Amino acid sequence: MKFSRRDLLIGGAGALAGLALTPVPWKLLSDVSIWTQNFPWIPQPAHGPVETKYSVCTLCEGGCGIRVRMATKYPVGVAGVRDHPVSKGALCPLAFAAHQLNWHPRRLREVRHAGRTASWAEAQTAFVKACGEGPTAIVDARPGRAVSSVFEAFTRKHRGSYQVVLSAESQALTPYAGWSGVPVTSLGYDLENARTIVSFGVPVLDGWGTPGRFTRLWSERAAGAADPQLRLIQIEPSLSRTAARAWRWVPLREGSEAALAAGVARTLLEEHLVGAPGPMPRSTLAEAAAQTGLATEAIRDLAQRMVENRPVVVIAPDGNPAIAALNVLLGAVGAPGGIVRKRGDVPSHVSADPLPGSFRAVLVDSTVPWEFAAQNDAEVFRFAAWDGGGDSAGWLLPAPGFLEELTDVPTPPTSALETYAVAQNLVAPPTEIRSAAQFLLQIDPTLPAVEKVIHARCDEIFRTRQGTVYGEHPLAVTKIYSAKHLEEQLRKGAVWMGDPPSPGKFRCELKEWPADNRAANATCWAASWAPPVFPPLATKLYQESNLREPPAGRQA
Amino acid sequence: MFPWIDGFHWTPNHIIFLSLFFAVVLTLLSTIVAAVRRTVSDFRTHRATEMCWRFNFAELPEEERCCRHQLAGRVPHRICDNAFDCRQCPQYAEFAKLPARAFPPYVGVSFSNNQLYHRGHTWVRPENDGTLTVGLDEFAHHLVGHPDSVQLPVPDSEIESDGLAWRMMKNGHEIRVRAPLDGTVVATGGDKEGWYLKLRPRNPVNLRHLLRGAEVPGWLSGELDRLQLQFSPPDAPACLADGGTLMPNLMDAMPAADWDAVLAATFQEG
Amino acid sequence: MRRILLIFGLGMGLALVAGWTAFPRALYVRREQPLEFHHKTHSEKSGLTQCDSCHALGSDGEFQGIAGVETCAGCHAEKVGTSKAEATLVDSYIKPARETPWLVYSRQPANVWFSHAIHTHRAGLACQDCHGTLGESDQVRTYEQNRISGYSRDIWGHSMSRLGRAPGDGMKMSDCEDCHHRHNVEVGCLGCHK
Amino acid sequence: MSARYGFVIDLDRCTGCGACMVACAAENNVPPAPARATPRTGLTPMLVHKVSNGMEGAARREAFIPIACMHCGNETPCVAVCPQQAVEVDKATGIVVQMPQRCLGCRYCMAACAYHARYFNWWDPAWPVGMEKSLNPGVAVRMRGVVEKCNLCPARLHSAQEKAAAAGRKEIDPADYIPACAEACPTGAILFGNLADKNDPVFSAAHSADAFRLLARLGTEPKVYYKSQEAWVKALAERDSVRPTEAQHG
Amino acid sequence: MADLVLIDRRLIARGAERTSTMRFMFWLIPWVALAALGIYAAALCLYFGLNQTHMDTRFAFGMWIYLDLGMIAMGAGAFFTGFLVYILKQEDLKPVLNSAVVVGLICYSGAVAVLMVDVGQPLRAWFTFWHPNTHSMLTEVTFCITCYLFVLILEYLPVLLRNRQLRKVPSFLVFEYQLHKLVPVLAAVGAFLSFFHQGSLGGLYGVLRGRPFAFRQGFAIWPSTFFLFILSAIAVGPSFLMLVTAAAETLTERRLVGANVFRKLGLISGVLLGIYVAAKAIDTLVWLNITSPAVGFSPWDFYAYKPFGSALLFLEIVPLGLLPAFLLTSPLTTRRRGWLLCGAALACGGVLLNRFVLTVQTLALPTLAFDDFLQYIPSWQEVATFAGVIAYGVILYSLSYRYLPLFGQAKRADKNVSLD
Repeated sequence: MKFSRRDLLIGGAGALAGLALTPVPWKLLSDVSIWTQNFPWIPQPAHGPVETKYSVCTLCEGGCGIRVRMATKYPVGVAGVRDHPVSKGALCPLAFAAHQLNWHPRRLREVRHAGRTASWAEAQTAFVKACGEGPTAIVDARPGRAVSSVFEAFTRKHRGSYQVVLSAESQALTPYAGWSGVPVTSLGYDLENARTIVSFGVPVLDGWGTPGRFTRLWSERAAGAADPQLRLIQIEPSLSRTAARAWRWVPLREGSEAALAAGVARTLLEEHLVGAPGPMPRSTLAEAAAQTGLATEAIRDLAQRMVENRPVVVIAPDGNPAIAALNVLLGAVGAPGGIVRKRGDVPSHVSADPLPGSFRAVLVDSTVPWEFAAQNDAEVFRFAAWDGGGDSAGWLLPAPGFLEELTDVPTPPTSALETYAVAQNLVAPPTEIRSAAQFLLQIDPTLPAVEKVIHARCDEIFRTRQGTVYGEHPLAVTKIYSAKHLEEQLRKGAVWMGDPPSPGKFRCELKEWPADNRAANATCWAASWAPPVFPPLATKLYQESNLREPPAGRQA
Repeated sequence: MFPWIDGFHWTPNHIIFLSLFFAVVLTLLSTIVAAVRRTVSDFRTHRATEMCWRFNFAELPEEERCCRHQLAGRVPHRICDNAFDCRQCPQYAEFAKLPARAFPPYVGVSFSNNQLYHRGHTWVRPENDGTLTVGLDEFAHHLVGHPDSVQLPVPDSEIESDGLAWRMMKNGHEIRVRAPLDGTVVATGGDKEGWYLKLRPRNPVNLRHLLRGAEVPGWLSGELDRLQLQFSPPDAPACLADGGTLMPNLMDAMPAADWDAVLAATFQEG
Repeated sequence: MRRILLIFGLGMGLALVAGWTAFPRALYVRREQPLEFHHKTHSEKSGLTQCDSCHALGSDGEFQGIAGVETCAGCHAEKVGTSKAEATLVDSYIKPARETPWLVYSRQPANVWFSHAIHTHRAGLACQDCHGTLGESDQVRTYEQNRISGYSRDIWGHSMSRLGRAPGDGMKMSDCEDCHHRHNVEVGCLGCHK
Repeated sequence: MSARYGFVIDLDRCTGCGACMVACAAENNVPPAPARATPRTGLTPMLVHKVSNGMEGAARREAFIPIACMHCGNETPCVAVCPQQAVEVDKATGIVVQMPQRCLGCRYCMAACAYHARYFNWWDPAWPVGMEKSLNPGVAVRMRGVVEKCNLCPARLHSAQEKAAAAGRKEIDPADYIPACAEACPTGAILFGNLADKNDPVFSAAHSADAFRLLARLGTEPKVYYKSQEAWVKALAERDSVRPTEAQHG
Repeated sequence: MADLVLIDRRLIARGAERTSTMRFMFWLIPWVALAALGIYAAALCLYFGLNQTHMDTRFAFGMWIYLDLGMIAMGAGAFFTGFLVYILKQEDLKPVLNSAVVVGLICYSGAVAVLMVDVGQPLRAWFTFWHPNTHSMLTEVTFCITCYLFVLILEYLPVLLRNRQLRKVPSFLVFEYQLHKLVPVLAAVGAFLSFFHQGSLGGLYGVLRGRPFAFRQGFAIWPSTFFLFILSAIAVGPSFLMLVTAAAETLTERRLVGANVFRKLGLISGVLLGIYVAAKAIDTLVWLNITSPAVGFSPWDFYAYKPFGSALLFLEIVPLGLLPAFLLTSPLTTRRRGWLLCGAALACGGVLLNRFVLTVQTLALPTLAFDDFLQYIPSWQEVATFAGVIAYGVILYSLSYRYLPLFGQAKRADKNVSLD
């Protein structure tokens, strides 16, 4: 029979009716909805059991203890370690996303020379050639590590020079080193025993030193109390986070910190608020008031407050001697609750050559801030895990990223006690990745390997028979039966901490009041963050909220 | 949605809400079903075609709805209210008695006295064997001439009065010719034979509703006037019929004319 | 009228046939497992009668899933027998210590949290209650994957109408709910979703 | 015995560092911001607001108020409005649960929330290449076009429950269940616990004299409490205590 | 081209006077272009997601929701006229009935279309039916609007089937006839559904206790805005119908309905508007003095933010409330068509303003003590999508007017014959 258009329509209607009685429309509807619940272009988290590892953060010199959750060989979460002796369970905001750094778009995965891709072999020959032609410098930002001693060994053997770039925290201690001859790395702040802390624009509540150390102390002894045990006086032009939470905030004119220090010093001396006499600043109180924009009364009051509740310690953002001199005047140097010298049972392994000469080649360690500029006629071999931007004429060598290398973490600069921890290489680095130490070892196999140095350190600590190892449970070194056992503990994430210092081992003599009026430059919240990039999740802090200012020169 | 689906709660609120919803859905569905069922039954009982016709009739312009007796000149002015089905007209008889207008000599298109005419321009001729022949009248012939194609009903198929008798295509215009009466198709011819259908009528055969005698010229002249009006340019003054003859095959002769309107009027499209 | 019904019925019939037979074939893509694996053989020959001798729980109760190659290597460090599958196992997985890319029949999507520990330890369910006779399998089933949702067919269940399913055949949300209702366990969304 | 989990946040201890925000995002697989995202379109299930007393110069005071979902316990606005039960109050824990898989993205709940603690996935979630390996296996990534918010780190609750089950315990060990933000806070300002448990530290903290809740007079019984000694901070609890002309946002 | 003209001619009812195919096409072209732009914008939103809009965490609802509310209020003419004609037997309103149905269909289908773009996961929208939360006003809205859209389609069907070509199919014609006989049922159902969803659209914001500016006390589960919305919708529906009809008359240079119809629509609109404004005033007083202070919000603070001052409140109640109510009812003005239309326009404006205040202003106002007052400008995609819907409406109405008997016998009405 013949089908007309009408028949087709009717047949179609029948088909539709029939279709409604099959799974087709309903299953499709359901499946399409399920599809929208698992869009194929959305990343799926790993599938598999999760294990927890303990280690220490190497992204800055703070030495915070971290708990890392690992799934299928990759870290999936970072958290602080409760009752960690160094960081007290706290971390800086960025550390919580640190495990994402290794996949940062700026991650370096290949050797680059003058902006072009190159190979390790080329880099090696170039470096060897350069070493042959003239003096070499190796720049390090974290002295005292096993890696550092590899650097030293290399420079000793190949008539090179070992240079150290000090962090802001360490620089703040240089005046005392200058006045007393004690190396910077042996000095620290005995905050735990201080009762008044005067900070000249230092973000002590916002990432200074080992973040957790002071924030926990502050929240236990100061936060919220009208008359706290621990008084925090913040001297800063703007109402920073620290200023907002401080016991007192003294807003002064930009860059007049030194003047205020002089003013306070004069008051302290004139009103005999300090026992030992010291050199009188030349500037008068009126001048100080004029420069700082504070009333003379306010300065007097500040001086009063400083000595009201002792011990007091003044914290400077950098090596501004005028501010350092206040500590001397206040007798906070070498006294409990002030600036103390570590016991020095463990040699600090620093012999930074004082003056940089002229170098043919400069090898820059990955810990050195990206901003560091080597002398410009030298050939630069820069190790870095992330590209900080800008175009360098020299060599850019891909270094291990977060948790990708075995390294040790010595005492943080601000700490009053010596500590020692080991960061395991929990993650297998991408191919093409080498640390500076590995690089040097390939050139000169006679150098000590990092593992060996760490082993030696553990042995040293074990032989001193003092301090405590904080692992699952605190364990006195005397209870540890072998250096190997100690090393195992440290590799599992434990940290060794020396016994409290016996202060008074160093004194500073001030001939005259330092006539240095340079501005103290307060450090920004991101300053202690060594990598030139931020974890992408940092956008929560300044792009997806108004909580913080986007830090200059860092990319999330 | 249903007790076995996640999110269903046996709470008054939930029950009331859903029962109202289902009530609404049921009402709507039953409305549709009811409409469909009534439609189907209308077709079963052969009422559908008549309904359609009456529907269209209601929408015909007034001048096209005038009574056959007015055409015959028996009454001055009367609008039909039975959809041209004089079989149901109560006053038919009394009007039929009245004297008709004198027979005009010629109206411009020929017609035969032994044929009965339907307003859809078909004629019906009773045959001796009791069947009825149905053809297209002169007027329609002059318009359409030789159709490009003709779609005739298959023999033994039923056709109903004022329903579709057959389709013709001409210059891209579809022409649906209305059936003059109910019946079963016996045989089909075409324009060459001069007739289109032979029907066996439904008994008892009643042809009272078809035009005859004096009504036919009256009707045709009216149709010619209308035709002339439709052919004349929109804003030309109306001129009377000049009694000239209608030339054959107009659709080919004057393609520019608004044939859509002409055919619609000629074949009683609503 | 009759003709209309006939044609209508014709269209309907065609749709029904296509919908119930052709559609399921079109919807699921069939994929073969990387290896031939028989639970039966392992329980009989090597006496691994307990499921958890290969599918164990971790220290904190997290399910370890299918045993890794190092477990297989316990017996299959060298080729046992001469079968092709054996060769593949040893050469392409155990020797290079590569994990076998099994296609997991009852793998739930990323948004589902299912704790074996809770269901076995607290609710006291046996493996068979959900996985049926998988433990006695003597051949590997073809893995069928939904082209649209990407789910394993076992989630919906093998019967398209979801009628008359064996235990373990069908692991949709409604199945979880039904079981929870039967044992009047009250859990909210968080009970099964993450 | 069903729990009522909640926070007591000591605003005098909050330094506004933002650790809670980052830790929350990392724990819950919240994607980083696309280039065009702003504070108004961001995804911050935990968000720290910077507030001030409106003064300038030496008289100015600032504080930080972390705001996550308040897990309202009464007439929970978002639960009532969701057309398809994508939001529910979990009976066992009192957590207000947002189910992205059920959500159709109508955003009615966002309009209903007085705390703006609900966020919409305006973009497809995207991470730099390879970074998906760093995602938390315990949490499903949300898709574009749905609402999300703080679900009190369900992944941590789950592992705590699993651990309890494996150990044959019925109740979870409180030490096993601490949301990422509370765990991350470097000053211990965020206290988390079971408000229904009289022995839980949060209970006493929530009932202490200087504890308050935001917009408590709306009557939605939020389960997030705040503490502060400072009068001007306490005043921020209710709207009618501040003049609309003072732009309070830092 | 010639064929196009032929097809066009064949679709126009026989004897109906319509403008030439050419002119009609020129009239359509801009609207079609606009609709195309709208489709493009909507496609962008569906493909890339709602980041194409300028909505954000605070402005979770934007211009779309506002205009949806407005459109649906305007569409109320459909159910209300049906209700008047079939239930209250106001036969003299029959001439505008078909037109009302088309307007309703346009408003509702348009609103639903925009909603489908507005939600983040349109493919999952059916979950609302599958797992409904019956406490949610939005559920009520979704169910009612979907059902009512279905009703409107059923009501539109008879009009559609009377198209010149479709009617040639006998079964269509008979079905149309039979369905038309059942339309009172549809009218009743439609009235029921509309009553509820117009109300629940009001409830949508009225129940938000988190937004004290919008939150209202009420009866049973419904806040006062529920009832205010119903009132305002049925008040403004007829007015909008007047405007549309008037527009059609101006464009086609024909009188399509009699002046009496206009007057009647105006009267109904005006009276209801009066009642609405009174109710609204009382509601506002209650809110100012009781509801808002009770939850810790001093109501006048809401009006401290420019540009939304208390002037809006006044504007809504007096010039766009009482004034049109007067214009539409007073014998002084109702004789003049101009005044009637002016009143109708003001009435529509008032209700649109009311919807604006309840949606956009509510979201702009701060709740937390440290919130800011926020501004929001829709993105071009939002505007274009909505413009597309307007264009769709114009096109559908034009086609319906051209090819369907929208105004009763109007098909044979010509310039000089008026029907009353």
